[in-house]
Amino acid sequence: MTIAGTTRDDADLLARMLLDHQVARFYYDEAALLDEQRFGDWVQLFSDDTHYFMPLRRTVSRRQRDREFTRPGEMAFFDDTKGVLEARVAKLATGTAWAEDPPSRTRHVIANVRVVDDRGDELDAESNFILHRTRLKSEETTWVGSRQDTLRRAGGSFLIARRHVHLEQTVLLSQNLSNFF
Amino acid sequence: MTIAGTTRDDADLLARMLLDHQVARFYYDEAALLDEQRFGDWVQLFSDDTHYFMPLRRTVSRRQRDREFTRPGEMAFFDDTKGVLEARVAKLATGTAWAEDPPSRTRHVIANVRVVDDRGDELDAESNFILHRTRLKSEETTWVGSRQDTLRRAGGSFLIARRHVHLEQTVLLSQNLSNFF
Amino acid sequence: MTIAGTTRDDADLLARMLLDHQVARFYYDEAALLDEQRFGDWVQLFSDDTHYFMPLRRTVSRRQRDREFTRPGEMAFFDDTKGVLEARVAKLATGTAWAEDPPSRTRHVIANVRVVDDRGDELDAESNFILHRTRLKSEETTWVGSRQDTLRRAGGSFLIARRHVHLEQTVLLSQNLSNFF
Amino acid sequence: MATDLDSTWVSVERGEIDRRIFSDPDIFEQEMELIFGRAWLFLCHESQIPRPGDFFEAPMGRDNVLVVRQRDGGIKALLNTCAHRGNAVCRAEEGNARNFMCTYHGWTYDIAGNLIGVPGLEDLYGGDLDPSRHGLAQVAQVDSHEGFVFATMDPSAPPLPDYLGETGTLGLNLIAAQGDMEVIPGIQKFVIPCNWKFAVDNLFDWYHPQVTHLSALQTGMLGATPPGARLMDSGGAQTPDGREIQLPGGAVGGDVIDSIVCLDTYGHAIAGPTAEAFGAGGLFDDSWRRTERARELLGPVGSRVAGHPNIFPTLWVSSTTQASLRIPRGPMETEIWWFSFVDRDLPPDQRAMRVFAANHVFGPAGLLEQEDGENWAQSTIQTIGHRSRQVPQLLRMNLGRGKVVRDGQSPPRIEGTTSEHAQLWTFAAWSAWMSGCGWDELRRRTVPPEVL
Amino acid sequence: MATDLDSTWVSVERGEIDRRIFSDPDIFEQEMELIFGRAWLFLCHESQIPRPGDFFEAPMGRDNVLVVRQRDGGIKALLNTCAHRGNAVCRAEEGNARNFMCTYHGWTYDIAGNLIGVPGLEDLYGGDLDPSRHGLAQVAQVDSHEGFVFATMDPSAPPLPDYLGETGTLGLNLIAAQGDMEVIPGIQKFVIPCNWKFAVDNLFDWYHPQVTHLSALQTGMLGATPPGARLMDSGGAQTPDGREIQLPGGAVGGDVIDSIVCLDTYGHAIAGPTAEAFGAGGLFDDSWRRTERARELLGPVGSRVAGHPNIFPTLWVSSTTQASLRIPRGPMETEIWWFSFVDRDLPPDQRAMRVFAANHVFGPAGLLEQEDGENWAQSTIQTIGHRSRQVPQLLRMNLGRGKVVRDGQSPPRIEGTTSEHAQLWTFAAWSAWMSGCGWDELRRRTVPPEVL
Amino acid sequence: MATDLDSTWVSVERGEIDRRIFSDPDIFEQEMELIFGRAWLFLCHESQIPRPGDFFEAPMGRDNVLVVRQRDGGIKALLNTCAHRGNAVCRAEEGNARNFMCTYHGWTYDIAGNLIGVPGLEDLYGGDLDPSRHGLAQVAQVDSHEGFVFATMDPSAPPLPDYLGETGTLGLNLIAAQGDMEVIPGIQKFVIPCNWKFAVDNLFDWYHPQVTHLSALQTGMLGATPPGARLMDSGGAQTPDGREIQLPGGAVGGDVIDSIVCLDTYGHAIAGPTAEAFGAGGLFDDSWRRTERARELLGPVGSRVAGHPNIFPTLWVSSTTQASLRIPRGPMETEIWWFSFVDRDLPPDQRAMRVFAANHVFGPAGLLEQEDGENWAQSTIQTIGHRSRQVPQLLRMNLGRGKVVRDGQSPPRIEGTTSEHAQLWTFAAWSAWMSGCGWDELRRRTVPPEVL
Ligand code: FES
Ligand code: FES
Ligand code: FES
Ligand SMILES: [Fe+3]
Ligand SMILES: [Fe+3]
Ligand SMILES: [Fe+3]
Repeated sequence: MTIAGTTRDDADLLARMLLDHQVARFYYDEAALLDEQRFGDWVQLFSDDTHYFMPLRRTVSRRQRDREFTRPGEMAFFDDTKGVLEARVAKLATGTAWAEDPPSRTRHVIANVRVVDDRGDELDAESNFILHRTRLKSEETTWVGSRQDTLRRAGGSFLIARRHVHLEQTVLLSQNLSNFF
Repeated sequence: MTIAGTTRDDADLLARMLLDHQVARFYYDEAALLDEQRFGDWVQLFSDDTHYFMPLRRTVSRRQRDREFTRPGEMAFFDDTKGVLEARVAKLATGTAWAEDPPSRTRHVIANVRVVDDRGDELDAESNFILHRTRLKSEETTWVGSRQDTLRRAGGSFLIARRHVHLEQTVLLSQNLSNFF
Repeated sequence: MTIAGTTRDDADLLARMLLDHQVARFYYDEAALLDEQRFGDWVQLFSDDTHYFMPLRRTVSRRQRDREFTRPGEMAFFDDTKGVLEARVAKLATGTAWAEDPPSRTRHVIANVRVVDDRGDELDAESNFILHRTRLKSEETTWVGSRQDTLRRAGGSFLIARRHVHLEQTVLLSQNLSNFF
Repeated sequence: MATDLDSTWVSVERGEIDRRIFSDPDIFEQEMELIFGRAWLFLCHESQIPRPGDFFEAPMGRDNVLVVRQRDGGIKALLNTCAHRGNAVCRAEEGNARNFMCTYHGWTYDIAGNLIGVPGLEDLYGGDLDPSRHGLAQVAQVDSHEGFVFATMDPSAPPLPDYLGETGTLGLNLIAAQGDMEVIPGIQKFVIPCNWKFAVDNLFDWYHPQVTHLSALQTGMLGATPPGARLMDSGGAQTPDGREIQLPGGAVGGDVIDSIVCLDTYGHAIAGPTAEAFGAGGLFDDSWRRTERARELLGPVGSRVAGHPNIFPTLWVSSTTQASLRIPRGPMETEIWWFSFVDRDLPPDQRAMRVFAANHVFGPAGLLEQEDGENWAQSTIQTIGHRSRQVPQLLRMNLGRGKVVRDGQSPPRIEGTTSEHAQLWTFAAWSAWMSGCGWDELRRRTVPPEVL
Repeated sequence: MATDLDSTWVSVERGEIDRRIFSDPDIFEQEMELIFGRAWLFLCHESQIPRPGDFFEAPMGRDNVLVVRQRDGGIKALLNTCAHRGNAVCRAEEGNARNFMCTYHGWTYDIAGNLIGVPGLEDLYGGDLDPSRHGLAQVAQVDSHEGFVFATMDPSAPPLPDYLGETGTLGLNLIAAQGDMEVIPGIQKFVIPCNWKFAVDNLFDWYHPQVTHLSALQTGMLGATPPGARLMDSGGAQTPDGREIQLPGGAVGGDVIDSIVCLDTYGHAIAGPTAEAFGAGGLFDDSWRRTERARELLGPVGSRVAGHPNIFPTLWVSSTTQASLRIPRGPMETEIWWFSFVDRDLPPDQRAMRVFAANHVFGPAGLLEQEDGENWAQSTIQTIGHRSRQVPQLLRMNLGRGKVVRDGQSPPRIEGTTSEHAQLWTFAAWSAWMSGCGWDELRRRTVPPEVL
Repeated sequence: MATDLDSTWVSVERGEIDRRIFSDPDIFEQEMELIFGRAWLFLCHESQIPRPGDFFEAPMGRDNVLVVRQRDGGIKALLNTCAHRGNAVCRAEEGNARNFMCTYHGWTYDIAGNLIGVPGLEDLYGGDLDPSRHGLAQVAQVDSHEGFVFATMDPSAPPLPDYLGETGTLGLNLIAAQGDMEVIPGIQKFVIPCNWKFAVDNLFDWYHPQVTHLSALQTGMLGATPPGARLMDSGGAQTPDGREIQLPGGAVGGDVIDSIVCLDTYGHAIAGPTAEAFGAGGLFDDSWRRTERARELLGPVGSRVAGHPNIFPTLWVSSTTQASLRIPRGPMETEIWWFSFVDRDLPPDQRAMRVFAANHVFGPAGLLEQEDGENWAQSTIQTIGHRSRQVPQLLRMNLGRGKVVRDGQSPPRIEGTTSEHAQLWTFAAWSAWMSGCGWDELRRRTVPPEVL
């Protein structure tokens, strides 16, 4: 079939657009869960074999850029299995996680969502984010970075089978990372 | 009909995507009106019975989160009818609104646009925003937050029948709110 | 043809959405080239007759807003031909561009993408951006602004035939503009 | 007398203020100690904390104080800092607490500030730590007037009624007299990059609205002009585009108005139009002035006062049923808090009107206040220039023509038209405070003169 | 003796600290000179820079130092500032350099800091600039112990072994003894808005985890509780919602534990549970304690120490094979760096376990450390209030009950249960440093008393 | 003579500068008073404000000054602060004003700064405010040379021509002589986190481009190399990856060039290549040097000068028809402003070429200047280290070999090759200014020596 006045290219474009949009919408819904502090629902978006990884970043010379990020097996800010993510969520639910009481206020701005590879059962998607956090009277933190995800198709939606988060900062200008990316 | 190689699900997805996109584009066009200082055109995007509301936000313990936002009938930053919005616009047009002369420069970044409920004649949409304002030589303010809107279908486009704006800050780190969200 | 339960309007909307999306995706891919420091590939997105222009901005009274931006032929931050852009890219590739070694880390957040005019062979698109740059240990810069582009259709994609970048700041709160917008 | 009122910084005789006081960091440090370390400061209104355990955090200089309703209905002001290592024991702005547990080591204080819990009191401290000696530090004195809660860090400060004196009392009563007042939920808080004294000075300033707030007045949302008023001369003033300025008229729009200024000990003052001059209608209703209660509380003159009181140093009591704190955060940074009041007994529609007025006149998005901050910020910045700060600030309006009336019907007052007497008085008192003199001398030095 | 240990700021007798020292800018400036300009400071571990030209930038006060591996295997510490106009000669945090070329005029220094290149040396300087006199400034003294590299800006400082003394040496050996240790690639760096001394004080603080880290303990991810331990009395502590606090138990969860505190010259100290009390399992393995090497390096008592050493002023050596620097950036800003160690010879699965533990216990996203910064930040902020800062900080736990044992089997030590002796000792030594006295007197004044 | 030129901070004899002067806040405060409160400072060019009422806001230290074209064609410099309460009377950077109305109370000033409007002058001030005494404060002296407008806050400062002297005059004439010069619309403004003196020092620095701007030179966009020039010795300099540095050659690329340095009273100086050495072509045209007007204005030597003048303290007049202000904003923050000039009579294509050059050489996105800020910022930061700041800055190139020629054909000058004489002279004069001595002694102390 063709859409009136459209070509096969348009149909391909449409298919790609549908996928980009579906992933973007998935991310927007995910962000809403986080900003509404529905962490229990959020963690269920991850596959049981997921890997949630935020490497350390170093300021290195152009010649040695291969050393910019740490790798799995080295130090990281996050290097979590599903179990660790669930523990983090459980911790927040204890009612004794003082650093998050009063709760910090977060706003996830998700942008530049791109599906970069579609392998059928799984696809790779990249996105940029601005995570804005305010705490107490007037503490403000902004984290900027990108995410490289592997999403696994599941029941009309996705499971996050892999998430690599890259922050732009090297020295972290905030006292903790008690939020999710 | 089906798009080649697509299913009924795809058609539903396509319909939802069309709606999300239509709303997003509406917001981008709205943002352009504001950043181009076309306030007279902007205010016409609101229905005559609209309610433009920005509650105060308080830092409260997790136990008392129900007290985080003030409610209509309590204090707020904005609690406006169409008439008040029009008065604000008129005020800016007097040529004697000194705080906006020289005009502040604004940039509305609208993100995470999601239609969350479609009731046919009206729909509810949520979005995140970053409103960046610069004034005079080098005064810079960034407001981050979210909007919960009710949009009413009208003539192929929408009227904003309700807008609730949530800022992330509790203590407002800026000397005034002479801009629109 | 019509999509089940859709109208001619929907078909037009769909076509417009396809175009908006195609342009947005083009911008996201462009941003990725920049943030991955693939400047050689990036500069090839511009037409040979392109004009890359970032005027100066001045704080002026509302009465004299026509004097806010400088015009071509006056001073500017960028007023480049394809040749100059290539020279900038070549400069970064020399290995002796000290200001970019260690390389700065950039993240282009592209938002509010809107096709505002379609002339067939060329179209005009507007977008907002947040360009976040970190350098060395903890130097952080955020540039916010908008881009008015003319895109030329070419081989299923686009060439940037004209890009006007408007920054929000008047006094530039950063020591250099060694990055691209 | 000038010898008493004049100082390095303030010349009452010439009506001049040295601009350095608006940005000098050392002066700010002294203010923290000599003014905010000694004066009675407004904390909140009792209606904000009705039930036992209800608390509200308020600033006193750079100290953070928890105002807490006690089980016996009393109110205590506790420093929000743990006796062990100093951690804050409460991080919420307001709420209800069963107790205050420090998140560092778990020391627990009851709502009266008593230390009631110390993990390992026996096992680790071996019982030789005496909890009764390590409760939360209490503010030296706390008292309230008509529900307005004040406190001072200085044990030797005079009692609140003496401190408030006639003028301070009248100022608070101008709200109290309006009915059974309560605070509408929600305190607006925002920051202006200006010195706190510009924000205080401005509350007496009935000379600025006609110009500063011209655009707001032009929207017509701020009520009608009383008939028969006379517009002041424009004195040649022109807008930037060169046209003679058109003052809209009205009590805040350029009319020549009958005004009452009260001056009093410790630097309290009131300034602004008479009720008749101010008029009513629009967003503002003044029927309450004619109630029994009002006449009683305010007296014959007081019930005619429609101007703005300042309880020295930083509490603006606006006759439009709002009160604003001007909180110094730094030499060039001030935090503004707005408390809005309403009579509990008002019918819903009138209550709604009050809330509407409170939300749309002042505050950062208020039609009026949007313009104010810019003037104060620019006035502050221009005091750091080596040359600019040598230009004295002028407070000369009606200087020397203010005869201070003492007829027992009101606090010492000056009747006349708009003046800058109240501002000048505030700065004169400010320099007395900054001299660091004792309370008796301070009181003596802040007795208003015969003529100002 | 009190005469020696007490000071304006610290009363050892009363166990009180004056809060001003946690935010006063002048005191911070003095610390930069009197402490960070003289003390031996940890820079990095040799395993981070194995090959010639490998470098790592480390802070010494406000100076930036390049630690560089030399061709002869030695290590040099060079100031990262060009001898010509002062530009930094290296902008990377770490890497490998063939030389350091200044990007301003091209002066080039070899990895030993010698000036080997000056464009126009003949043609412009006409040969009368002597390169040998203008190399990169070298830090006065550099030395290392078991791979831990230290340096001091003071040429007259005692040699590193003397400076470390018994306690410092034992502290470092607690990591060294675990095997052939190397740093796992990646130094976590983050900033906390607190005074550096709160971050140091806390490392000795075995009284806070049970409450501060309650939520982390409740996740059960931090290992099991050793059997037979006794939970301390809650002393009436209640959570903010009014329920008696439930301490989870375990060495860090509220058990009354056997503890060893070492105190030593120059302010070094160790505090925490015995190995038996701390237990093992879960994330923590202590089989290494029973190795030949450990017994040798640590001695009979040392091998029982599971507490936390601090090498004065700012190196926390955590017995969980991590080390943390508390870097002062300003009176109210501290940068935290985490170095994580692992035995090169561990099998992959055990190595992976170590990395997992290092990534999930401490650091900004660590299950434990998330909560810490907030307490320190709030404790710091509350010291700027004019009234709040008059409340002394209390370090009274077991004060006066700590008998200092000197039996030659370990550094001077106090055995008992959890106390605040090590913190108090750190502040006592801090005031000796701040007196500006010479090294001999400093040593004399920091000899531990008989009883603390 | 050294006694005159040497100071605590600067040793002319050793060619050493104490680094503290680049970040010490107290020194910065003194600079605001002793230098920026007294010196003639560049404000703008007359062509920017051709019509009556045209204004341009310029900084003088921390004062904001409105430069306004008068109806009689004259120019006034008015402080942008209202005589009433100090509010800024103009918030735009530039434009055309019919008058300046203060937005606070409406006081209105004409473009000459006279107070022409006071709302309620009669009705509120009762006529006893004398407007003629409350105009906008005027800068003490304003004057211009060839369209360059300067002003000083010091009434006792010598007239502009005397202040400029031979060297300042020549400096300005190097642009004036190029034709009927006007400013191209648009002043580039940006901020660099460095001390202003690094930005000034750098303008004389013909030693840095070959390295700092190597990448820009390698793009070949900056014009050709004059034939027959000799490349300086690399002196062993190597790039970070260990290869001998390849200087590209050319006047800014490492050639050994004939250079002229002018030194003069009050600290003005010029330094750089001769016109022959600098060459022409590419972006730079120097045909104007051979015009009648140029020879007349510049004289036989002046017309050979292709180097960079600095009008003390902060006006860099670049021979490439641009001028740059280095505006101190704080000890470690400097704002850079670029003014770009073009000959009104140039044909469109040549004018376009000038604009192109102005847009692509300097400025934050300029091919050259991108690299500069980083060096200055890093050089500034390294002066706060307790140890680093003890390393003196070196200005030794050709020190002691500069014979000062006084042959009446030019200002006192040194001919030779690239040197650091001009920088050293600037710092020597800087310490004379900072001594706070009077104008006569200042002049005497800044007479160039026989040899430098
Ligand atoms: S600081 Fe509050 S319990 Fe220790
Ligand atoms: S500053 Fe390093 S070479 Fe000149
Ligand atoms: S401050 Fe300018 S008119 Fe009052
Ligand atoms: Fe006002
Ligand atoms: Fe902890
Ligand atoms: Fe340069």
